[in-house]
Amino acid sequence: MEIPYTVKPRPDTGLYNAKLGIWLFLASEVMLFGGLFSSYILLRVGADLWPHGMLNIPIGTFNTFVLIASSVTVVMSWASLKLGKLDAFKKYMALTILCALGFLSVKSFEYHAKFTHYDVWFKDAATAEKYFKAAYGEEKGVEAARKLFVERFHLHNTKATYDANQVQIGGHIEGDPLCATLKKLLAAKKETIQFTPDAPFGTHDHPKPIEVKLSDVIRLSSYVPSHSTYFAIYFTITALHGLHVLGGAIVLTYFLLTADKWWKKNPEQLANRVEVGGLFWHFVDLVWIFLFPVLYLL
Amino acid sequence: MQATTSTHTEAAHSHEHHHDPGFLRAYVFSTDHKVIGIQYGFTALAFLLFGFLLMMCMRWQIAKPGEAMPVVGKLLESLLGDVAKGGVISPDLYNAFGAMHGTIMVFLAVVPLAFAAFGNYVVPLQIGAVDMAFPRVNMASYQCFAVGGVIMFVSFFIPGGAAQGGWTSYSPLATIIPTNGQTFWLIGMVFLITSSLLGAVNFIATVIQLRAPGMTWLRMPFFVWTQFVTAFILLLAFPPLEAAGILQLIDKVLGSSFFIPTGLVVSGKPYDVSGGGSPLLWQHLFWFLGHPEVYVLILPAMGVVGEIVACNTRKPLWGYKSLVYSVLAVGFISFIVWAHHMYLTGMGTKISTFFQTTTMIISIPSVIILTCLFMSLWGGSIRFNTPMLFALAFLPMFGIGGLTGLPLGFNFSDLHLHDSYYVIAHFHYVVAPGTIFALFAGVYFWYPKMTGRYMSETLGKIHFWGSLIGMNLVFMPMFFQGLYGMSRRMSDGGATYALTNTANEGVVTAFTGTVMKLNVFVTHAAVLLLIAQVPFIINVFMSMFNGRKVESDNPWDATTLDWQTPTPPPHGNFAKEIIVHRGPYEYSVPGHPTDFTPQNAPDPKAAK
Amino acid sequence: MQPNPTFLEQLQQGFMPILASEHGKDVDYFLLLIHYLMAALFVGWMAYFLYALFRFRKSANPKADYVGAKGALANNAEIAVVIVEAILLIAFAIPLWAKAVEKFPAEKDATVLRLVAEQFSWQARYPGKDGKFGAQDMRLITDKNPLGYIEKDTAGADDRLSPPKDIHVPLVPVKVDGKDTFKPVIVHLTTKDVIHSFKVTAMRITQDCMPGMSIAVHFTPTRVGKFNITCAQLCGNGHASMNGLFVVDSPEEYEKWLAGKTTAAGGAPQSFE
Amino acid sequence: MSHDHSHSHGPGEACDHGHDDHNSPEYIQKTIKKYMMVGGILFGGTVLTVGMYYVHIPSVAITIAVALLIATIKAGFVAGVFMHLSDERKMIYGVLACTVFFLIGLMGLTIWAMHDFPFFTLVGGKPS
Ligand code: HEA
Ligand code: HEA
Ligand code: CUA
Ligand SMILES: [Cu+2]
Repeated sequence: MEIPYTVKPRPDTGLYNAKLGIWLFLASEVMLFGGLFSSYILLRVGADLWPHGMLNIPIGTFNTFVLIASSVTVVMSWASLKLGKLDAFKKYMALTILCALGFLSVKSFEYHAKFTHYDVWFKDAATAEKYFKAAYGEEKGVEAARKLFVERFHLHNTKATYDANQVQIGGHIEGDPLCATLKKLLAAKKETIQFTPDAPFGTHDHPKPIEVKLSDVIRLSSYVPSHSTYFAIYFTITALHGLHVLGGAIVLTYFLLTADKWWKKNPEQLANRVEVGGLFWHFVDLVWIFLFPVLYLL
Repeated sequence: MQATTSTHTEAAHSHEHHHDPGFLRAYVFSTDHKVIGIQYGFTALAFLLFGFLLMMCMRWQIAKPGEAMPVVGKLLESLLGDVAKGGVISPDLYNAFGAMHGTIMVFLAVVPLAFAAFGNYVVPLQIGAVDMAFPRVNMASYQCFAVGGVIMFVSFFIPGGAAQGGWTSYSPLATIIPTNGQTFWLIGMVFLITSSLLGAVNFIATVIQLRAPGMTWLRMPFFVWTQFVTAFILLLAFPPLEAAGILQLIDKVLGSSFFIPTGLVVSGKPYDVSGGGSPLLWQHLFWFLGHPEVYVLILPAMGVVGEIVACNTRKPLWGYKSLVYSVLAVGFISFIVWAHHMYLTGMGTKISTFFQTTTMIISIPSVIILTCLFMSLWGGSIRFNTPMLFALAFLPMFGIGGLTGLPLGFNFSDLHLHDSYYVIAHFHYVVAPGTIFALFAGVYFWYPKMTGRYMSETLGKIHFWGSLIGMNLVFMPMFFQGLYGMSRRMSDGGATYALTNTANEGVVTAFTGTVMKLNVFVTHAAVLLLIAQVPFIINVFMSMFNGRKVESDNPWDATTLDWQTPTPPPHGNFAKEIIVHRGPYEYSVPGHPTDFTPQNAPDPKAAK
Repeated sequence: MQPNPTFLEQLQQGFMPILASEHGKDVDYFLLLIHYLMAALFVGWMAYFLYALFRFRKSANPKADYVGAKGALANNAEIAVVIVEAILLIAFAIPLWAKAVEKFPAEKDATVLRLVAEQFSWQARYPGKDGKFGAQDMRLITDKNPLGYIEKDTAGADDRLSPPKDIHVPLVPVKVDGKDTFKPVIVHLTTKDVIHSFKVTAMRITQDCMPGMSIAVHFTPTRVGKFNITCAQLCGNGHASMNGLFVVDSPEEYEKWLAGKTTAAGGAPQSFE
Repeated sequence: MSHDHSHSHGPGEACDHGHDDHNSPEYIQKTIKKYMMVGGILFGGTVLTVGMYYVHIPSVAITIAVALLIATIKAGFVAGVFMHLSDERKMIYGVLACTVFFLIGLMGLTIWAMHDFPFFTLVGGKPS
């Protein structure tokens, strides 16, 4: 005996099995991302300092557009099937998959940029001051560093205050190493590093590289999860989302490749599969719609 | 009955048309819900025994702190190395066994047995479906479970051993312990959770979509209802734990600080992480699953008991509708009581009042369920076979466990009882003589359907009385120990606090001889309990070959659809199309020739 | 001090450890009430259960009754449970909690100490005459400065440090609203590393020590004596041995004990012996 | 959860929606227009949110509220139109209603619990 309602809907529920299945699965996904969003809120509310503007907004916006476009194309590919246009389906589906790949490659460039960008914390306020002056100039140096710090954490908006003990300087290490840490650098018998500080607030010109003695440093971290809870939650949620994009793309590719076969065998079932895959795809888009403002803008 | 035997031969006949799928397809990579159910069942039983054996090692150490374990100690030393030096279970090993006992019992034994095994085998049969809605997802679910189980099992043998942070894995402890056990635990959990989620999707879809014609919601057997609600709990409560597990994994592997606050000093050195996290966040996410999870452990058990009680009292379940609504209510409320595990983390008064209130509210549907089951006995014609004995014993045992949840549910009394053996006794009464008895009952009950043979009644009764006495001797004394202030998770069984410890001279609350003697007593009782399982193991395996053959497809004269199939049910389950005409428990219907009217028996009035 | 009571004697005192705090009386009373309720339900249902099993066994009742029990008994039992639970909650649990746990005494009227848990020990800091604790910074922790006190802070100059695992408080009789009682104790709990839990069974008090937080508890000791501090939260392989002594002294003995303790933050902790 | 179906129909009986209309080419043609429109709205919403960031509204609270509002509206369109939720079967509404209930429980109660926490935290090891 065959399992019923795999293609045709069951009359009293009006659903075919897979459609109910995917919605149940999405319900659990809602709880998964809900748990992560709750964590985000609690970490953020509990934090004294929560950074701001750490991500590249134009790139993020671009990726948002890419995902939205892919949502439109995937629903169009389903509609094409319903209209009996297999070729249009293929075209739209291919576009969707292209969008997915585009999204992922942009995301990996973003990730790479973070892994090679560093913050350095100095052992005390006096030492920090010395390096600020070296980086941004004798007179304006401290002020410029302070400004960067205040802007990053929106200090004018929080109860927390500028704490010279906590100040850090951001920038690149010579040779752009990936995910270096103080421990790794010391293990490589380094005593100093060439460090290119970030441009002062509101400009785009990097100052000249300065030489930083590692013995003056108490902490050095690239923008990886261990850098701060902000980056930790950013990477966790976006990576999980990225995995969903990847998984979705694989499934949609499979639908595209086997479309001819299914079209001959059972066009309605093909349409159902695409609908179900599309539901998942829209959900991934929907998550991003929240992620983008929450992580990039707020 | 003649009718059913004839379907039997019919099925045997139609069976010949099936081509032989080969051993691997038939038993290892099967997509048949019955095979998957049996796979789950055996794996889960093996883990159940394994979890018990871990506990026996721990019980030895509790009774004889610092002494080498006879025989087994040597074995542990050769397998695990220094943590069991000289056959003594070190505190590290004790903690690892404790964490794994909890994890294995909950996630690898009871959930797979109660939900996945019985659910898989019985639910499609009871609703008249040919299989699960998504057979391949079903297979994937078992495979994820197996992988998770292997990861958990392997973690015992890695350097440093298995996870040591308790089954609750509270951060920062779980993160700070330098060994890799916790990493394995977390990865294993991600697999187990994924497995449960796949299973849950499948169960819900099956119940909604594949009910046979005429099987309306309120004609579903109580067991199906409990499984349905359990699946919903799993579907919606597990993902936040999965999220938490991922976060803790990242804390552990990539050095982030989701659950680690600023400014920790470990072993005299500042703990080198960014900080800024919150250990309470873990607890919230854990218990958001953790509490609904305990209902995942109990609801299917209640379902099994309901089926067996109805069948062996030969009368309808009393208050079927109240049972169904209570189960639904438990399902909903179980999501908003979780912080009663966190009363003493310093939470505010408003929030603890809220959670106390919801905790009291959730006990009400439990009371209703138990009451209905008790009242079902009235007016019955009770047959005391082995499944029924276990099902009956479930009732007072769950009652004791549930009732002792009440003092824990008020924060004022939890002030004294929190994290003591009182808690241990409370929940073991629910899960061990409660759930496990129900599961035993289920095994004895459905065994004839699965194999075509009965299990031995004699061995069954020895197993029952040994287990009933053993369980009570094990867990009852723990209430007293808990009241006296004995804390849980103590690798020396509280010897540090005993009067015999010279450092405690003159300490008025040091443990007296009685408290310490109870430790030894409990351990002896646990040995008795272990011995009482031997007849069961023999019974399970021997009866497959020389158990008494069933004389019909419906050996217990039951009404539900699972008994209206050939024995054992073939691929596709039913010999002919099933149409349901009535509710699930039409026993002793006045005027009916037999004392049971199967759900699919044609309506006598319509026949006229 | 306490002879070794038999199981029976312990049963008679409710198998509870010696009671030594004011609110503990309420805890014990409340526990007793709940257990009465539980016992009543248990005995009632068991009697019914055994009777039903006996009366309706197959040999005595070969033909089952389709309808079975008629409602009233069960419904009444359910309603009774609900009412009793509601009473326990509203009339006892919530107000008792509010009275015993929420309302803190003023710090000036209490013995105040800051208790720091770590793997696997307890150590307390007393604020001294000025009643003020010196400022603290976890980053300064060394062997010599186990609690990370900032030496420059003058408020900490007269603070005193207990030896590890040996915490004392005085039993000072006072009058509150004309009633004879004792001076309450306020304990500020913190931990250096993982979660621990401060449990003194004689005081009927348990409180987790959460990393990154300082949580206060208060209680009023009512008798002198040496009591055990138990760590009630799994905290690593030394969890079982993370005990400590909570000693309630007469005021004179307390002063004597305190006088011998180091003051400066830099003072090495005295060893236990 | 689903008791609204307590007297469910057997298969073969009429279902609660005129299902066939939804599959007719005319209907699909109409929906395609809708999809394009929603695509446009989503683009517009994104532009609006990003624009707001560059304008820099002084109040953080308002920024967050508006950004989340726009995101919710966008999500509503995706779910309602792309995922056909505006026109779905009761069963799925039931599942989603449960999910929303539990999600609110999870988020609401944890956040409330954290806020009802009477004790201060140690920042950088110092009581703040
Ligand atoms: C299946 C498992 C299960 C079940 C069903 C329950 C049910 C309940 N539990 Fe339990 N609980 C656990 C498993 C379970 N629990 C576990 C595993 C822990 C420890 C976790 C850990 O820390 O490791 C725990 C811990 C735990 C705590 C935390 C204690 C602490 O750490 O300090 C609390 C506090 O509120 C609690 C309360 C309750 C309540 C009020 C119920 C209620 O739902 C009970 C309702 C039932 C009744 C009220 C019975 C009604 C019966 C009758 C009226 C008839 C009586 C008849 C006879 C006796 C013949 N439980
Ligand atoms: C479902 C859950 C479950 C079950 C069933 C059990 C069962 C048992 N548990 Fe467990 N226990 C926990 C869950 C469970 N436990 C948890 C969550 C903890 C807390 C862990 C922590 O602190 O983190 C705990 C802790 C715990 C402790 C406290 C340890 C401590 O705090 O230091 C103790 C002490 O005695 C204990 C004892 C027992 C005993 C004697 C049994 C017995 O009842 C076991 C009985 C077992 C059987 C009767 C098995 C029979 C099966 C077979 C014979 C299989 C046959 C096989 C085939 C046919 C193939 N348990
Ligand atoms: Cu400290 Cu347990
Ligand atoms: Cu609970």
